[in-house]
Amino acid sequence: MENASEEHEFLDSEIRCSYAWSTGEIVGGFLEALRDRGVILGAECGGCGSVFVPPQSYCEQCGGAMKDWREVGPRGVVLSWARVPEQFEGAPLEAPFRYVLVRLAGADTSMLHVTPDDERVKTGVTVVPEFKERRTGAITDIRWFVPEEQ
Amino acid sequence: MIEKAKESPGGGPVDEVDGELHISYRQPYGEHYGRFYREMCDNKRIMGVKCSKCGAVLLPPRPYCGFCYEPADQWVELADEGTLKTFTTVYEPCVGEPAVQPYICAFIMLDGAGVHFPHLLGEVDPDDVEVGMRVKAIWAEDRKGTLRDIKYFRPI
Amino acid sequence: MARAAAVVGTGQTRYANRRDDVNIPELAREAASRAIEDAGIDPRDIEAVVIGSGPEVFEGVNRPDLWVGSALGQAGRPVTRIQTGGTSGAGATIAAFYHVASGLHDVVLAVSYEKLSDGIPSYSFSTLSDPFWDRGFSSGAAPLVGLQSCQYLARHAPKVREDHGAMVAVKNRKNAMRNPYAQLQMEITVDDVMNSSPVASPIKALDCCPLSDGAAALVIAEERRAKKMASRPAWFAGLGACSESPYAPNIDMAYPESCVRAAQLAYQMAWIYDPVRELDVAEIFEAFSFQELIWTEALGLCNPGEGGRMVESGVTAMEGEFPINPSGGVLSANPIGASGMIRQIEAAMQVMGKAGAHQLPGVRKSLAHSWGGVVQFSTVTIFAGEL
Amino acid sequence: MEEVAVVGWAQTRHERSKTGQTCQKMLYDLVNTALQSCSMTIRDIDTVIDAGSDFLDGRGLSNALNLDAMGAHSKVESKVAGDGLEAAIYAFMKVASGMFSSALVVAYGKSSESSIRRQTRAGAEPFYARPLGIDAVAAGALQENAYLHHYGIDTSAPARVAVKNRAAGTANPYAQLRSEVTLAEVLGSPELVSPIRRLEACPVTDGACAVVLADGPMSRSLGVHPAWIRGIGHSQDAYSLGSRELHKAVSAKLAARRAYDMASITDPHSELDVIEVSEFYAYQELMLYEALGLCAEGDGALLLDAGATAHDGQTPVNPSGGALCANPLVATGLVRLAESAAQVSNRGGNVQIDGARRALAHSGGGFAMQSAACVILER
Repeated sequence: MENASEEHEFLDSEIRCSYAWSTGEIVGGFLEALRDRGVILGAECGGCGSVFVPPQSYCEQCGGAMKDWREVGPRGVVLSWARVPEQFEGAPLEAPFRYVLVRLAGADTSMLHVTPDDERVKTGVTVVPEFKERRTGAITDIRWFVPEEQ
Repeated sequence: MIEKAKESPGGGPVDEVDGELHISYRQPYGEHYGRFYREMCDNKRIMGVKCSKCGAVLLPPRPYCGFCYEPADQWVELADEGTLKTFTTVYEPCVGEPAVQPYICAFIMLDGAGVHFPHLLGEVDPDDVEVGMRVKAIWAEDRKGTLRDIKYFRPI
Repeated sequence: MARAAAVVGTGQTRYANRRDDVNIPELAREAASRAIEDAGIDPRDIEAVVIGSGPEVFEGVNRPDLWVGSALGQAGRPVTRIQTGGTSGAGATIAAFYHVASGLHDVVLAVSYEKLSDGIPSYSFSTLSDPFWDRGFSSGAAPLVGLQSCQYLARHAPKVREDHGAMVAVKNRKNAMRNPYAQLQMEITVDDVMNSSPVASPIKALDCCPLSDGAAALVIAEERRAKKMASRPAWFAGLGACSESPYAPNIDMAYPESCVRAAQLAYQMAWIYDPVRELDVAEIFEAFSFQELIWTEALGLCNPGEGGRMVESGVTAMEGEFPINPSGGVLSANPIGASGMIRQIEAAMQVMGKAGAHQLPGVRKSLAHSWGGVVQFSTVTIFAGEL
Repeated sequence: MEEVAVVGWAQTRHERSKTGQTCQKMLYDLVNTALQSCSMTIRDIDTVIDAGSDFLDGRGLSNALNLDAMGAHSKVESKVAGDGLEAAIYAFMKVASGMFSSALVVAYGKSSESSIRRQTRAGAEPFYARPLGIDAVAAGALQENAYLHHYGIDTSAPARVAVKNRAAGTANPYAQLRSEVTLAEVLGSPELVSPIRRLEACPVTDGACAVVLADGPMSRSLGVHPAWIRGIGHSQDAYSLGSRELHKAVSAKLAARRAYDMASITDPHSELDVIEVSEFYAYQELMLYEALGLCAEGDGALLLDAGATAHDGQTPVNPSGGALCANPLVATGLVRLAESAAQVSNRGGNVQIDGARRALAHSGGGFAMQSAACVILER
């Protein structure tokens, strides 16, 4: 076409929306205990007896409903880890840091969280949580887990 | 259901968690949208494509016929006027709303087209709009290659 | 030929503008548990799960089936998600039917939900349109259906009038008073509707469905199991689905081909020749009042242009010859991704004799309808009390 | 249950970015090619099942804008919001029910148009996972470490999967990555999230796949070798990484077991001639060997090192190069089905395994292989 511009190659668009996700009783109770008391709560399944940390109101394995709160931890054992070398938007910490799956004392499941990029953070090592001073009722009220000092 | 976790003073329940989702996209116009908008922008022309088999003239233009699945390979120029087929006067704010409320959204059958063209009506009181009326495009001076290169259609 | 299959249990949640007592998986679980309980089976009898929910942007979670599926007590089972906008719930039921009809599974759970209050529905709707084409024009459901309703009224004036829409709103809101799950239960007049604030002409505030949080579920079983599980299962007698153009301006919204075709397919399968005589009740997806008139015609329950007469004469009232939406319809609750399944559940409950205070006498065959997208998706399901 | 076969298919050439081409044009050309491959026209298709992802599409209702491009106008159509192989399973059910003679399955993903890591982060639930920024790579890395540690496997074993699959991909004309890599290159490539290295992860891909299914009478009438569907299996594991046995691909194991039962397969290693899996990260292929029953748990690396899964091995896995050579998200599993169908109908071209009669196609979904589907094809 004459005078056809060279533009119109790409269109920039986005999906951008804010959300307010209802937590429900169990998730809400867990986050509230983190915020207000600095403790980590698990919930015991009324079906199979497993203690879930962090808890949902339902058992992901047997389908049962939770019947009781259990205070767990604060110590836990690292079941797996992964090292994040580079920063990304929305990262919970400055990279490098590590993701960990931690089985807290008294729990039957493990909890996803983060640790500093510490060589000692490996499978089998014992870690403890450090809580933030100002807590808002979020999983990140636990700043991170750190290896327990011998 | 199990007992609620012990509440401490001052906290209140954590009954929701807030967050935002943001994903950006960069998508190609491709040949058809590219040419359609260049024609709008550069030549104030509305172009459709014609099906090689059933003869339907399609908007938005695409490389195939939406109805009979044959290639639609012939470009045709459509009039920038046509007949109003349906409209709605919108009073509620909408995301990406095209104008201050109330504004009038319309489907217009452009002369020469086989399907409706979506746009806005202007220079008319909502009470005076009637299905079947003839309307004409009012082109924007500053055109960028979007459907907004037409400001709106107004009654002839 | 396909194996026979029937709905043997149904479950619904309370519908509300915001269910702040449960999170998304819990909402789905609530409905699923009730359906399983209603079917009187053990959760482990379920062999597969189909989930239906609307656009991901509504709740902001990608692949929500992976999260929600985990709440249903079905670890290790197959889980499939159908997402076709407003027809998602009905589409999930239809997919669950084929799980059974194919012979691959005997007992299948279909669950649908929407938790619209977690997000911003008006924003989410705007993302349904093509960013290259009409995103930013007529964004939102009400303007879209405003265009549809105006097209319809213009085509059939003066036989169909604006107050015919109001009559639908009055009728369905009144019916909802007998439905314990309904979100909006109100006694209103035609004048109330006509005088309510304008939204997108000819649609006014009382012509609109509410926005809802809610979930629905049903259990489908093959013939032998179905007969054991329910004294009067709701047999799938007819199914139809049809999709058409991506673009609303390419669709005859006043008489959409997808709806006409879906109905034809369902009637063919169910050997129905004269639907309004052979069916006893219909549950129709009227997100806005005028749509009940449009769908009534497209479903062949009356001739084009006769929709107004149907409601005005009382034919479609609870006591009429052909009741439509005895549950109160979508005008009384609209958790979008679930609404199509809710229509199926209500239609099935009528056949099963389990509709409670809004049960109609002697229902032998019922119809459920849904639409989605920019009116390009339609489904029709017909249930029968006997095989 | 009616017999059902895969009779036609097509895939795009998979690329990092299909710049300048809309999804609509890509799908229109693709579907026409698939129909031509089995001498059908769109009018011969009774139902269309497509797979898509809203967030990948950038539209509130994915696929809706592509309905007529996919040939679904005025047809019985539905969308499965998962991998295309799950859509194929739904299509199978519709044909097996006897209510449809033919079905078209379409899946596509244009990952170049947005950020894939943001997409997968949006798959994290909002309470416990999303605030931590976890994405598919990080979840995979946690699984890889759990797996390697549990069985005491050397971290170079996954790298050897990458070497095998990248070498295979050089013969595949549709693959995005068609160059060999050495073990040293893989081990020396940068860490994405350790232990996953860049060359052990699938690439970002634009592409699509379409498959045509037909019932027995129609399949036999087309003049092509039908690839009969003999087994179907599908499974979803728990969502939370911490409540799963992360060192096992539990869902794949259950899916495969169901498919084997249906196909009466008792010894997959000797009864399957070729396998195509969706290994988004190299370690997953090792776990899948075990889950699919090719070897005992923990022996995946031994099987690999014995050459059993190489092109000339007893049960070649991913002769196409697999997801490590092209990962058109949403279509990845359906590509496995198309590749498997090509193998058993002796239309595999450069990647053909001689005498292949029975094949398995696998798809995975979610963080760390939470869900899986398997389809078994037979000549």
